Amino acid sequence: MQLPTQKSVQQDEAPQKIEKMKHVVRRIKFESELDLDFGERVAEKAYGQKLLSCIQCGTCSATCPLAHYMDYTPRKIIAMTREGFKEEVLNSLTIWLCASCYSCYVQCPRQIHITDVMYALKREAIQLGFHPKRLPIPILAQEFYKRVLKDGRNTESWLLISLYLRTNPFKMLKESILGLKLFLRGRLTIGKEHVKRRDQIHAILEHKKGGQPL
Amino acid sequence: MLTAGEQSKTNTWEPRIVAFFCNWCTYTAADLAGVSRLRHAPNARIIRVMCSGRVDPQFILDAFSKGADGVLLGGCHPGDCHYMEGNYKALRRMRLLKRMLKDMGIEEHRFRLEWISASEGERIKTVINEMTEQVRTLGPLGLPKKFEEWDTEMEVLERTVNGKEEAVHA
Amino acid sequence: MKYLSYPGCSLRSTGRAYEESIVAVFKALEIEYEELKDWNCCGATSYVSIDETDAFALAARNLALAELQVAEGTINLIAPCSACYLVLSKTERYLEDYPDVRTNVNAKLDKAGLHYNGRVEVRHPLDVLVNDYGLEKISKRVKYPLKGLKVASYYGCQVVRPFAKFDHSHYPVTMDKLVQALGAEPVDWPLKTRCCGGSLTGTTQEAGLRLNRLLLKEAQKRGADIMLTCCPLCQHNLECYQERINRIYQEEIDIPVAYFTQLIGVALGLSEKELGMQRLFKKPSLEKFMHPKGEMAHA
Amino acid sequence: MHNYEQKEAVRIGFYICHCGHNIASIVDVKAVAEYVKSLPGVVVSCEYKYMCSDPGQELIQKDIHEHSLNRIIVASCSPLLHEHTFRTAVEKGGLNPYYFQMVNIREDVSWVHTDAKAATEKSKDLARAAVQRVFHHKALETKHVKIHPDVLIVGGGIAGIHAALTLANSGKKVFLVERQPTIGGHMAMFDKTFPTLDCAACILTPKMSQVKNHPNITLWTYSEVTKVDGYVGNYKITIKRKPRYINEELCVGCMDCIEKCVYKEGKTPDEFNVGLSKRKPVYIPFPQATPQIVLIDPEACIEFKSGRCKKTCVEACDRKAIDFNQKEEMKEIEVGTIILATGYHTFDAKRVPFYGYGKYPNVYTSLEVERLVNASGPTGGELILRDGRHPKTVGIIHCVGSRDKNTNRWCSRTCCMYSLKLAHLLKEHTEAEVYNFYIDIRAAGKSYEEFYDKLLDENVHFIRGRVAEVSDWAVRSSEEGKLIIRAEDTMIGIVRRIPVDMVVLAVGMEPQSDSQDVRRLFNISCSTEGFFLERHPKLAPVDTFTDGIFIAGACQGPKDIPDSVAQAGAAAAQALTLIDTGEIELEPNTAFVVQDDCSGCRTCLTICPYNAISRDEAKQKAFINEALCKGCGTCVAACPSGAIKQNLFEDEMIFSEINGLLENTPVVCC
Repeated sequence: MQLPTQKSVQQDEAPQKIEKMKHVVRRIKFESELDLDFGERVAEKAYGQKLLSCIQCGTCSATCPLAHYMDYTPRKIIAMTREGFKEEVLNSLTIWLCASCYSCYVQCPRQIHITDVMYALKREAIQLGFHPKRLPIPILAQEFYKRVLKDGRNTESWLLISLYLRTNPFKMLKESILGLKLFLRGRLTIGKEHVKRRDQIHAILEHKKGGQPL
Repeated sequence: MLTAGEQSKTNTWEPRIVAFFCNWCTYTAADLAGVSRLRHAPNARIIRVMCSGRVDPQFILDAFSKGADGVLLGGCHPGDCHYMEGNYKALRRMRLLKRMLKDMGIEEHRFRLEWISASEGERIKTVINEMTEQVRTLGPLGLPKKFEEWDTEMEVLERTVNGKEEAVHA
Repeated sequence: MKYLSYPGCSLRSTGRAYEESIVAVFKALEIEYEELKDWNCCGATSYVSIDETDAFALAARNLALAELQVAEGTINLIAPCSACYLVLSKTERYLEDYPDVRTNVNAKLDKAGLHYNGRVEVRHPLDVLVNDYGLEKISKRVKYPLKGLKVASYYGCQVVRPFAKFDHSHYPVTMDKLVQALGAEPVDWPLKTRCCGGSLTGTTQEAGLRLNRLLLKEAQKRGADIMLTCCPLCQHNLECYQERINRIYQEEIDIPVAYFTQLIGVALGLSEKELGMQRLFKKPSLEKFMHPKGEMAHA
Repeated sequence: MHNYEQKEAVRIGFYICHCGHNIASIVDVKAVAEYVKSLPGVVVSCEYKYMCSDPGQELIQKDIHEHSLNRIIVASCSPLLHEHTFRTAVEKGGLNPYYFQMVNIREDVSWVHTDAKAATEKSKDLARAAVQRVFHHKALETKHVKIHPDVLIVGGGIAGIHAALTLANSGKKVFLVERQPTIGGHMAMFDKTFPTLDCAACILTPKMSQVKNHPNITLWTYSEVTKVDGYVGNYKITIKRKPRYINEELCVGCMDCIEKCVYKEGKTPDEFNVGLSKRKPVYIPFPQATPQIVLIDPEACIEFKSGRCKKTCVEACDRKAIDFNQKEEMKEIEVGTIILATGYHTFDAKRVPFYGYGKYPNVYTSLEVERLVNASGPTGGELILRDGRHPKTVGIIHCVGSRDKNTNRWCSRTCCMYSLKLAHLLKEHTEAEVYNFYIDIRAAGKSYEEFYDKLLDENVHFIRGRVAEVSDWAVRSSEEGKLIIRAEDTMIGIVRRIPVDMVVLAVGMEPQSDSQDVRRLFNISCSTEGFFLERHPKLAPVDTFTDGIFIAGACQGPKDIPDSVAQAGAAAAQALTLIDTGEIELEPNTAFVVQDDCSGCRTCLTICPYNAISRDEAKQKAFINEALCKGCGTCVAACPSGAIKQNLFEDEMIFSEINGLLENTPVVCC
């Protein structure tokens, strides 16, 4: 195997850390590819000032019911965030799979608000457009946001319809039997719920697209 | 003679807090805060006494009159006094003093009595920071300046009265 | 004590039976409450993924409205949906703990002519029924003790973590005690608070279904006749996907999933209609466990 | 402005210390020295790298001579650390030590502030206050107190035992007071000790009997200190001896009474075996208990409960040692010094419900396992689980109740090593697969890392990950009937589920539950965690802030046996130093009455906590007994006519300090 010495110099310039060769994958991270303040900025935005005090014990991963499906365990996300692996973190599935069950939040021996950290990372990923285009989870969040912005309340039937339209319209067909069953039992409504004082909602949520990127 | 508060009132005024700490608990706690590098506001100046019971209310009045914007008194927790009950005596005196200060027009938050044990370095930080902010909100007390003003007023008044008397006599 | 209620969006659709049974049970127990006027969505887990201050402000509007509706004292605001309960409690707590949040949120509320002063205490109906009303009083009112019924109480995640004050975050017992008070038998199982995946069943179904499969299987394995929930989303996930789970994973799961308030209603002798039982996919057959109180004495 | 008598012109020497970078990196020491130079009365003002060093002290002494200085101020660290150093230096320079004043600009300034400008200004203010204060200083005489040569040691664990023997061997009389019926403490419960694996009993029991037989040691077990009066050199101690209902003089420890007790089987959980076995109402904690005297537990004994026992024990005792009417007894002793070696408490694993202790029978605490593997333990050293099985797989969970902000923040220091030891013993006893779940392995003692190496070679599994949960939730058939440990293997980055038969919780060390009461009783302080606070973490690790009281062992913080023994030796040496010096210097900060000003109003009489003030009825004046006064100064603050003064803290001194702090422009002193 020939070592691509020439290439590594270039890599230092361009953030391209995974190089596929015939049989092997070369992985390396150069300090210049990192966003070194990322961790501190996330900590600040997530009441997780203690993020930096993580001792990498892995309690969060072990207690997480979704860790089996994550590309990086929550512990790794914390480590990577702290060390400035911004792209990997914001591109990861982990932050979207977090179901906000707060299990890690209550068990963390350093009392890091991990759920809040995940939220901060989700916001960052949405703002910087990092998440995969048709990944339904962030789209659900966005559709939900719009729905409530409009009416002040959420109507589940309409939320699901708009979600499927944006992600996978065929899925709507798949779900239609379930939908029908729910409808027959009066558990899905067509009429939209809304608050009377929609003006108050609009006043509160004035800066719809606001928020500073990290 | 102007106090620092008044000198710098025009530019950036910083609250001045005089803190009387007992040797056994609160002063030790302040040392602990130091050893633990618990950063806090540089506005308090500590005077060490053996016991909070040694603190004569006059010390506090004197501090205010010399230009302090706030006074903090720190002693051991009830039941923990190195001298058995000095802190209770301090508490009794300070309750009375608080009423007096109120009558004198000195705001409540300018004087604070705190029980801080030798292990509570963190508390030193919190209390000093909190108090600095509270006093900052209240603004300068500026008693020396007020004294001067009152003195001038009195002089003027005296002169007017004397002047009138002289006029009567004349 | 009088309560304000905050139904939340889910109780108006998928969770209708939950609201109906709460109304019926509260009425039967003579617990007075009124609905929070013009409440809005709490924001659930989605809002905070977009904008945190907006999320807190949106939730805080409800708290501010509660203060407008009740002029004095501490207001007990009942939020039956776990997500609403968590979001409102969290908002309440963060407003208290983080001065920055308080300032920013009140600035937003200000634009809508509202202000929040910190008088609201967010409560869950489970907490209210067990800790305010009391188990003894409930069991006195029970007409049909559910003798022999084995119940797996499923608390889900957000109702006990991390802002709830009424029970342990991983091993809660409040619902189990309630089940006992109804004459039934609580099943001790280790997954009481393991997450059902929440909205993942709608977005990342593979993961969502697996989580529910584990919960349902374990409850069934431990001999439960019924699973009780206290959250509309948990109920929906656990009940509505059973067929699909059986199909995909070749399982034989067949267990009714009801709201805890429905079970109380049954024991109190309320009608199925009042309790919204007809809205369940799998109506639990409870008749064989219902023994009128007189019979119990002979047993 | 100040009208007080000035006998001679005040000549102040001011020295500001850099303390390396500790002070100088934040405080502009040069500017402060320059500034102080301009203040009235200041003759010398200079800065130096380390004032506490010999050259620093010599600098002061040289200046005293060259410039005829009569007041010295050092601005450096806390007076609690170096006031004594500098006072001694000043005295050696030929000046009364009480003309010295210290300014704290390290703990109180440079270590807690980041704004250099503000820190420098604060230092100037503090320096100015001291300059104004020293004008009022007076020459005082140091008080001396005789030290009673006897020593009280509280706690008969390995630390207390070692300290007692050290002192007794040097010819001092020691009172060793232990709350339990036997000495030996936790160490007596252990099986083997790390890293040498020598048996705990083999090395401890000889020391225990030495204590019992030493002519210089009075051993009082089943006893507690209830009252502490007096001060360094002259403590008066009251000790409560709880009734054993056995005449100690008569009992020879034959245990016939235990055998003949009407209970054929024990019914009460055995404390020594942490509840893993049962004992009778009349019992001896363990075979090597010292003293070898039985005792009766009135909570369990039928005679105490109903008065209708056949009292077969009384019949069995040849020496008629059983005495149901024994009453508790109070002893009063006088000692000069005290060593507290009250030990620790193991963390209650029920506080971490995630690990299932108390819920799943096969979850054990480490202390229980010590008894289980012990040959004299409840199972004779055979590892039988609560459900009767022999474990084939064992998981040891580290850091239970340690390094966790939800319970105890600190590292308990011993758990890693004892977990390794237990892993070894468990493997030796059962040949089970042993998994260690750890966050970090802390093997920082002598030969500890080598012991870790040995364990690795023994093929014990080490999984780096804190366990989130122990449960009986099986998802595979291979997990049925097992306890499942869930942890992330952080080295691999994947969550693992490991089914085991037995879980061992390596519980941490906590302060004794009554450490706050004990602290109050002896008038010492506790650190944030609740362990007794040492005078200085590095330089005075066994001293406390109360003179004459020393601490040793785990009551000061988590410690293993070697460290406890070392500290016990140090505490004994400190006590010996005091005893052999024969006397101790006391701060002359006592109060006195200026007779002319006293109005005889009696206010001070009731206020003194030490009854040091009396009233001369003939003269109608108050009078303070200097020997009784402890120098709190509360009478000074209370005296309506200002007739009482406190040495070192006279009103004028404090007023001038206040004035100095708040005044930027120097006052011209008369």
